[in-house]
Amino acid sequence: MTASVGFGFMAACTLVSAIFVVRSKNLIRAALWLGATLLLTAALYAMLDASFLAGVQVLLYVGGISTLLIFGVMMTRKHEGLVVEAETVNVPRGVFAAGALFGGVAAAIKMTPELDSGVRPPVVTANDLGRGLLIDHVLAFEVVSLLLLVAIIGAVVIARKRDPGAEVPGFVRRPLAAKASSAKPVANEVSP
Amino acid sequence: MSEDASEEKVELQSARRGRVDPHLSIKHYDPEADMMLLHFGPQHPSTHGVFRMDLHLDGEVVIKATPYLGFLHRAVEKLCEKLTYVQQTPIVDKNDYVAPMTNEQALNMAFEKIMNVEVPRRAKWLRVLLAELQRIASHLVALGTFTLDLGGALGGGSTLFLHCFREREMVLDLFEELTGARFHYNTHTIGGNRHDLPPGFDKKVRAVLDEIELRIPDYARMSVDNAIFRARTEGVGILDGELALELGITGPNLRGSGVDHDLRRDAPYAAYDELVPKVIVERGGDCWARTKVRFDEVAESIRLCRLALDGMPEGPINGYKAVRQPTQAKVAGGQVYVGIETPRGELGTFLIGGGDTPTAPYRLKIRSPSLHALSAIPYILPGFTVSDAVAILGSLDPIMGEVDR
Amino acid sequence: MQSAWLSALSFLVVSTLVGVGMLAVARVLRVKARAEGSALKTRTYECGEEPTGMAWMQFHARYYVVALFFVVFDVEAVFLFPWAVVLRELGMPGLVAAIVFVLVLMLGWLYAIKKEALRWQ
Amino acid sequence: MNALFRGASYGAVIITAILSTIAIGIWFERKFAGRMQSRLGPTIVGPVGLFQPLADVVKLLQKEDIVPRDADRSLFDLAPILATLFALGAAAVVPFSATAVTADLDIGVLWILAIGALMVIPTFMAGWASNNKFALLGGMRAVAQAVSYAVPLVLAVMVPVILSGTMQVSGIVQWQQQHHWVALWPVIPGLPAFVLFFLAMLAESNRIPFDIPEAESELVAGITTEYTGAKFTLFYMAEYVHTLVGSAVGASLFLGGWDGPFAPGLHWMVLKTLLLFAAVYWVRWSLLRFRSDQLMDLCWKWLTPIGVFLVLAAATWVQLMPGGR
Repeated sequence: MTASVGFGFMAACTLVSAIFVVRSKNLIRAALWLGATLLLTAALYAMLDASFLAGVQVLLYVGGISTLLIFGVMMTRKHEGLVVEAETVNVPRGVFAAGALFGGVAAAIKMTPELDSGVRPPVVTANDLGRGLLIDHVLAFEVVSLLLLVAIIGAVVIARKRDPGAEVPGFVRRPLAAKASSAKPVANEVSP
Repeated sequence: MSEDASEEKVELQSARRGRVDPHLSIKHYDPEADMMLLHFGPQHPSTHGVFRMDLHLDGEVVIKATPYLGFLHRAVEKLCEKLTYVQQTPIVDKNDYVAPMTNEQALNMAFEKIMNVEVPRRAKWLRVLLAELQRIASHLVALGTFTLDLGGALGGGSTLFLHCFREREMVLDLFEELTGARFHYNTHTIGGNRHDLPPGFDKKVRAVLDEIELRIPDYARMSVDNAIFRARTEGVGILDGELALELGITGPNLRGSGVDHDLRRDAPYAAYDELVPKVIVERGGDCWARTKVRFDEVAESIRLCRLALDGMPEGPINGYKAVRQPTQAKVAGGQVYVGIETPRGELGTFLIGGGDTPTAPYRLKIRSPSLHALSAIPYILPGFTVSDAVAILGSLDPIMGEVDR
Repeated sequence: MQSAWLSALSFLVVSTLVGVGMLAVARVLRVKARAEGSALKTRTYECGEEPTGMAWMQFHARYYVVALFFVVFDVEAVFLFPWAVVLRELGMPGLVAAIVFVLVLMLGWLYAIKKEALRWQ
Repeated sequence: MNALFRGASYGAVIITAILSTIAIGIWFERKFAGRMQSRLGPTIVGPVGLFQPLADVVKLLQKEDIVPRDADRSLFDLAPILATLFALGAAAVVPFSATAVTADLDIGVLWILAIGALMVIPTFMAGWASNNKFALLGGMRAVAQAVSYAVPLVLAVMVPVILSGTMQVSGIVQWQQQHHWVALWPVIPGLPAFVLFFLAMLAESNRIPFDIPEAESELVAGITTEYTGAKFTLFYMAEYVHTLVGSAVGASLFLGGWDGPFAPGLHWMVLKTLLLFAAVYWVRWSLLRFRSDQLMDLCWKWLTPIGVFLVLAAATWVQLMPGGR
């Protein structure tokens, strides 16, 4: 009983922070609220005995993805000095879409008999995951690395798009890590 | 030899081509860039006093730097025009507040030249001794504050800083014993020096020199030979010799850019015609080279100090008639320029005598090496990051009191 | 839910109390300046000069790339953790699978280093 | 309920212990730095200046609370609290002795890493909310640095996980205990992994030579530029807590935790933690600071591949050694 009350409370908190994400006018705040939502989701995982998943959720999503989003938001502006503002438009349509999605998922859950049996699912530990990944699904495991490789290449392409100040007259980009040996030799013959 | 020269010429041209335009119009810069105008100073921990730079940043890269001077302007030159010749010496002490001894020496040498006063030999040797001791103290401060900029007040930088200051204290103690003051020495006068060496003084000087010489390898390990120090300074803030000469940069900053120029050897004054210093030149032109020049000059100054102590001639230390009243020193007219090599470069004093009162100069102009060093900033800073900005400023070793006067 | 998680949760609550408590104590202890909230005092610090423009400005994509790389390598680590704990059971095939996995990723790393995508400016 | 109470009581004790250790630690650091710099360090407050940290805290708490006009007020206030929370959080799973552990999670190592990864949030929050250019630059640098060095950290921490085959911190300590870590600690993956961990820890807790985010000679005070009084104290404290907890984690993952002869486990754990803590300050007061691009280069060009190599080396070691040692 206490467990389900706790779970309900956490779920409600998650929902509220998720609403803040979409309603927040300031994009940075929205990103931070998203971080909170993801953190609370991790708490939900922990309550469902998925410890490993909870840890991964915090490590990857709160630590990584929200940082990524924050950087993404910081990249989006063109003008200095403006607070990023975002307006929520099409609220009715959004509500409708969200409701439809919720209804669909809820119906699916309801229609799956195993999920509603009231029996507590087995606790999945990292060891189980490891066995599953490396014995039953080795190919998937290897394909993941290819996926990550593609992600890296994509990131490199993004980064190479622009070199600041490349074609500005009068601006010389200095080699940042030049060694002294590569430093310009200098005049010696001028001596009063 | 000729091949060498032509090679150098080509390199000079390429150096000029690659030069930054200090008047770069920000409007023409990449409109996509994340531009930021950062006021760097005057109230900033590592601007060596009160100095302001406006840095235009693209991310962390400086694309344009505009220095602003004058925060420490005290109208010293104007003040000197109102005071008698004898009264001016303690005023100029405050210009280069890290090396006060050389300030008063430069001023008094100008007075001597315009008044045609002959300085006795002992006073000349004494001046060399004092100037070289001051150079040691000043270069120690430069090294200490530079590592403070690189390593922070809360880290290894402050360790070296405090060690350098400990040695500087010993030099200041010597000056205190000699002149009674730690800062406003007022020991140089027209025609020589005011304070002769007290008995047993040379032993104390030698003890201090031995102590500093002993510590130099330690400092080298913590600074110029240290891997992190080298990583932070090598290839950073490259000032080519041509540009340095154009801007009138002198002293270790010029010698760090490979130009073999030192007034002590090239235009000897005091006893430098007898005690010829070895001029230390580094060719890198970067922050490391400038620091290395200062570092090696400490050792050279120790050698000169020892030589000066060994050969100190006997005799009077002042060749000018005793001045009982400040108004007794008079100049009818004429103009002179005297330049000496201070720890920061050529400190020039341009003096026009006469005017309304014969007891005060008509015009006194001090050419300070730090002002010229700072003029390099718009040229050598762009292209480097904010962190490098601190390193470059520190390596130029400007003293704001001297810049703004 | 495991009991250890509850303990960890209450540990976090106690940790939060440290910060909140400190601020509360400071609220009682701290001085109230007469000119509290004056325009000069609450101005953003910029070395004594009037700040030009706001600090909230656009940033460059290179920051984004670093975060992206972190995510990629963390995903790699997250996949390796389950592997690490069952390595003894898996034996040689498990080792080979991980080596292949890591080497493919390091190809991407090599590409990024070659293209100097991770150069920080 | 029992578990909740355990967490609260153990938490209270451990956190109090950490905070008082830090008070002494600050005194120790200042004395230590003083000796290194041929000066005395604090001498006035209390015997040999022992109460100096206390006086500092009281002084800081009395300071006026200034919030910049243009700041994002709520985030500005929230950041220091979160910083303290996340700095302390990792201590929840660290076993200070065989029994003195708040929550012996089966994914303890992952918890430590996750909490460490969260640290970027308050850092960024503080840098952004101050609306100060130095703070923003510091915040962005801090986030980039923390995010980058998390990779070698994760890889270094994975080595003991591979060797012991568990993610439970107490399990890792027990494994070391059973395998006589002093004599048998595999030098190939073990010792370099410890060095890697130490470097990453220095970077994560923003200590010289990796204290780019603060960099007081460049960015004035980095993210804490606009903070005064109690909020500044919290950031200052969080930095020390982060270092101390990091040392404790390092001691338990790499140095055998509570394992040691002659004395109770707690003593050994405290001793090892404090030695690591002191080592951090030894490094801090002797080295200069790297530049941010050099920092990134070091991380991505050297530490990350070395970490990957160490992980594979550890895995090979486990496979090749009979009985998986």
